Amino acid sequence: MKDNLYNYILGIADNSLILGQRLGELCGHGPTLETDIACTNISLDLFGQVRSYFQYAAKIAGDNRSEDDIAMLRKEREYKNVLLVEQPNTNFAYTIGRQFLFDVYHLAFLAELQKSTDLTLSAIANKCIKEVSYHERFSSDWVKRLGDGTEESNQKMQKAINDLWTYTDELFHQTEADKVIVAEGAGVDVTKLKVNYYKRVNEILQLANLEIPESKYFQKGGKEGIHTEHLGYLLSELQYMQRAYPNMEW
Amino acid sequence: MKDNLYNYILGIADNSLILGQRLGELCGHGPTLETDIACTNISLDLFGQVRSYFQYAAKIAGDNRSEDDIAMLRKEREYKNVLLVEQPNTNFAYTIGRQFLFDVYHLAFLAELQKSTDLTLSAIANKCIKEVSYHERFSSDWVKRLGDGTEESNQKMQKAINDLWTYTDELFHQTEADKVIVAEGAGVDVTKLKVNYYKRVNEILQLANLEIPESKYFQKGGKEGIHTEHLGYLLSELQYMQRAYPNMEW
Amino acid sequence: MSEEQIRSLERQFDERIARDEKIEPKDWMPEKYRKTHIRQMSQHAHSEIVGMLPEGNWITRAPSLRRKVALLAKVQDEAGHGLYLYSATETLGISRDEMYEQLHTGKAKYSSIFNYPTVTWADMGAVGWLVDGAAIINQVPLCNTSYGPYARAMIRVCKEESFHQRQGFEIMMKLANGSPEQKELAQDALNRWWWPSLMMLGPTDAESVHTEQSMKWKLKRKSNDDLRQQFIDQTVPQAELIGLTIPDPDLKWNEERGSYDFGDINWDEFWQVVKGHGPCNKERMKARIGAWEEGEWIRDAAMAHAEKKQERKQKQAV
Amino acid sequence: MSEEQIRSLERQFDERIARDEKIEPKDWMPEKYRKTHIRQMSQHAHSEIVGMLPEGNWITRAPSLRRKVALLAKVQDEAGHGLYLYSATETLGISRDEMYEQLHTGKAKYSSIFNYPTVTWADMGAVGWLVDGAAIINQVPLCNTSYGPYARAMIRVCKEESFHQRQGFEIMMKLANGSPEQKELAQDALNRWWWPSLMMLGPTDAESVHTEQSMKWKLKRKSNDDLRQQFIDQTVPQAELIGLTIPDPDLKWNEERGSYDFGDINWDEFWQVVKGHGPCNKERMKARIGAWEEGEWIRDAAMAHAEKKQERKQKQAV
Repeated sequence: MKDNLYNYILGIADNSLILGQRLGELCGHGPTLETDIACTNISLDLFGQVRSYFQYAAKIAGDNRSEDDIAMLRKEREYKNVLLVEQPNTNFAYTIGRQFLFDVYHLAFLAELQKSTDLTLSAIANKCIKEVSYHERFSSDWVKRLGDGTEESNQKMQKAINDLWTYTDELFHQTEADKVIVAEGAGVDVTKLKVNYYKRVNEILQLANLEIPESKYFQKGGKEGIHTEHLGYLLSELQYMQRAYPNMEW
Repeated sequence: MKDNLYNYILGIADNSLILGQRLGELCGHGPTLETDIACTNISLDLFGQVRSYFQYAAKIAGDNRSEDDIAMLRKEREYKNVLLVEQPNTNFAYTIGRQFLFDVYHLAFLAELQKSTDLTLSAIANKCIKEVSYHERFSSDWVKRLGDGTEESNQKMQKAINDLWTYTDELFHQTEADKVIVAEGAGVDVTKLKVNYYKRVNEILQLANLEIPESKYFQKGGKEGIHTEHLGYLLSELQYMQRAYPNMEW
Repeated sequence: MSEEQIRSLERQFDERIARDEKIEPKDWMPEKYRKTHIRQMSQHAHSEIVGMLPEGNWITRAPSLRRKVALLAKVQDEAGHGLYLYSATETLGISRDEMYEQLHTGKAKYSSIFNYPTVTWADMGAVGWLVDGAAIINQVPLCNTSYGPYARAMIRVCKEESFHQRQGFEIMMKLANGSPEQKELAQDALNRWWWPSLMMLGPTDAESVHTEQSMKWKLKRKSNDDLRQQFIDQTVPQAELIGLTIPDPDLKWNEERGSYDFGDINWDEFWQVVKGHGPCNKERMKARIGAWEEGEWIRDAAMAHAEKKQERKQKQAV
Repeated sequence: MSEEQIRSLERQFDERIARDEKIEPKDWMPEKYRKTHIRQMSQHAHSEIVGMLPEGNWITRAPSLRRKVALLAKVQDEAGHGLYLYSATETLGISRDEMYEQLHTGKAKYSSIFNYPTVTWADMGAVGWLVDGAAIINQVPLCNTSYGPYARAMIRVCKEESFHQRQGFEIMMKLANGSPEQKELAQDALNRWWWPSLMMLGPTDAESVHTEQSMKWKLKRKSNDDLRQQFIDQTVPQAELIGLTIPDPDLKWNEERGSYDFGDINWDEFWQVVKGHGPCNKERMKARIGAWEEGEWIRDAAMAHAEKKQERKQKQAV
């Protein structure tokens, strides 16, 4: 039971962890000062969420492991984030596309998680949902701006959406741990979020003068710890200090 | 004494280690199949040299540390390579420029190291010099090709040389360990290589229709372990497996 | 040439092949023979080049210097194979640039196995052991194929591939005999690479096209299913030897056939990857096209320099 | 305006400043006042923006989630400071784009300290403690400077900077009280950042230009050497408190002066860095110019979208 809840929480938090890390890479390199600040802000929110989740997970594990152990001392096959969030910052259109495709899901997910019978999870969801609704507004505004802006920006945004689309379906897959926790009433049945997700995403894409990708082929694996080749490099940075200087306080 | 010799060897080998690692990043991504093979070949040679040096260093240390411990388990401040070799593969002109500016030095250095009173070092030098003279021919040929080629390639090669020039002077600095080993007759007095180095480099640059940079400002610090911000990222990849899976055999 | 004459040439050509004579670049050959060989040989060359990427992914992170050197050498060998396979294909009247063009536009294929990601270090073992293992089984018969340049290239390739395969197996063995964590890495890699490796031997005979003609030209000497069986029968004992479990609950020795029975292959996945929708198809093409495009100014420079050098020489001569 | 009139305006202007009144954007001001303020304020804004880079370098590698969050927040604050300093400077009739242009072409300067690399995690402590510490000493007097928008911006900046400085000191304290390895990291960072931090307070008074005029306008209220002494006197006891050694063998308490005596500063290094030849000058500019150039299509898109939106609104209104 505890194992399932622990894994369930990691499944949620790893998305925020890896996406936060990707956004952190950009800090100081944003295309404008305002977007730099906004992306850093989202990263900050996400890491704040990660800490809440992992502190709770550490309590459940009950064996002295810390939030940092959970965040930084797992192996590549133990991270449960979806493939979408680990995709690189190829350019700003990819950063925004990734954010948008995740935010729409994230917002719907948290709205459901608020109803969790697990009071800690529902409290975290309740705190996070305000932040994430801001994220979603920010990213969908930018999708519209880039989609509607110039021919160049439209093409770049379209290419990013086309490439990232293949990672959207995984958001609605359930792991074994998910199923158990959903059955207990503490988890969110993500399969039920799918229809509204694509409805909302398509709505924004249309407003942004972007075409809705038609591909019916999707990639998955992240939730089972089988990641794209991008993740390993991200982890080597994320983990560097904890690995090189083990068992210290910072 | 032993400490000085150990540090002296690391000072030589770290250059090959870090440059080999940089070239390794390119493997499979070279601009042509032929240059891909050639760069990988140089990387292979350099790592082969690293192994000879570190195996010797491990023997000197005499405390069970292995070549891999020396290569992969030091902290960022303990790597003694010159700043030149850690510079990134910004584009092929930088890769070639870095290689060329190092090879000319490396070849002259090994010619002297062959005369070392330390028989292991002189044997290693004797083995390596054939490889490095091939490297030097390869990189100076490409400097000429790019410098003499098109206007675009000339500009790119010139920019790379201009940017990398600032790291050349450090090649001729001596650390405390260097001075001791030189005094003992086992080391190479690099200060004496400087005049011929710039003569040779300038000769090639002229043949390549490139201007000799005029800047008299140089960067140093690598030999004392104060590196550019590029090195940390390189190390986080280089060390990843040894850090994540300590004390194992591979 | 009259149809009569052509038919006569074809007959002679077929007889030469039947007599195990090699066809050489300057010999007359049917257009279909030429085209089929260009397709297969260039696909083979592309596979070598694209195949550098999944393994190249772990060069900077290899766990020891010894392994790093071996991996670099292996990937370099693949580049070498690519190089002489491209050269061999060029003897059929197509340039390397044209072949790249076909690769980059998706007209030419490469082995689908390279569209799977290398997720952990153990994949360097699994790729060597299984992927090179399956490749050898595909390729050994080609050492006797009818087209001379291809046959000669394959002799060289096969020699190196079997070295690579042993190297991969040795990585797996070391992991399997290592710490529990390492053993888990090895088992996990086997779990992920087993089925795609079986798929490497190609679709089932029922679904396979070109086979009959290819048999005649000795481009193919056994059916896909036979090759697959051979691969399985050879690999299962190797897994047992190092204490790893093949991830197939239906796998069992069939005394009567003297072979292993095995479970159903997920052909949907196979076709998805072949059609360009595998985990890394886009990444692989992005990497290849990226290298090609970034290389343009370099190739231009090399060409311009060569021309200028030539001119200077001629001027001096005058 | 006649020269007479101008002189009269200047007199009134000087008197207002002497009375500690604030000069506001719409007030008349001497051209030199405007120009000097644009130079100093934009330089200050640029320093915030370039200053994001050395700390941004450790965000992905911060050793704990808590530290990562704090570091992200700190770098974000710097972006915020940049933002309102640019806005304050814009009140003097220069656009942000023009200021960027000046930065990217090297016409405008930024604080030289940011041309040193952040080599280890401990540098996050040293930068906060020493660099922000020295910055505060430079900046606190500016909270009372004569130009209103600048003074108000500085009040906000200083509040956050002193929070950052405490945060940096806390990182150092934790390291200094940590394992021997951590303590070594801290001492090493102090060794590398001490002298550049002293240089941050500017050249010695003998070499300093603009000082007199700046004093009058309250752009400067103490001499560089006085500020430097203040920084040293404040910082040495902090280093002692956490058991770190200031890397200056000549440093000692001077009972008579009630201050620390200290060793010679390497002004050659200072001028080399100011002139653009520090360890990271090129890297910093490459990063800033890179972000600007890569941002072009995005800024264009945002502008085009805003215009289209406006048009659509107008059409609807018709």
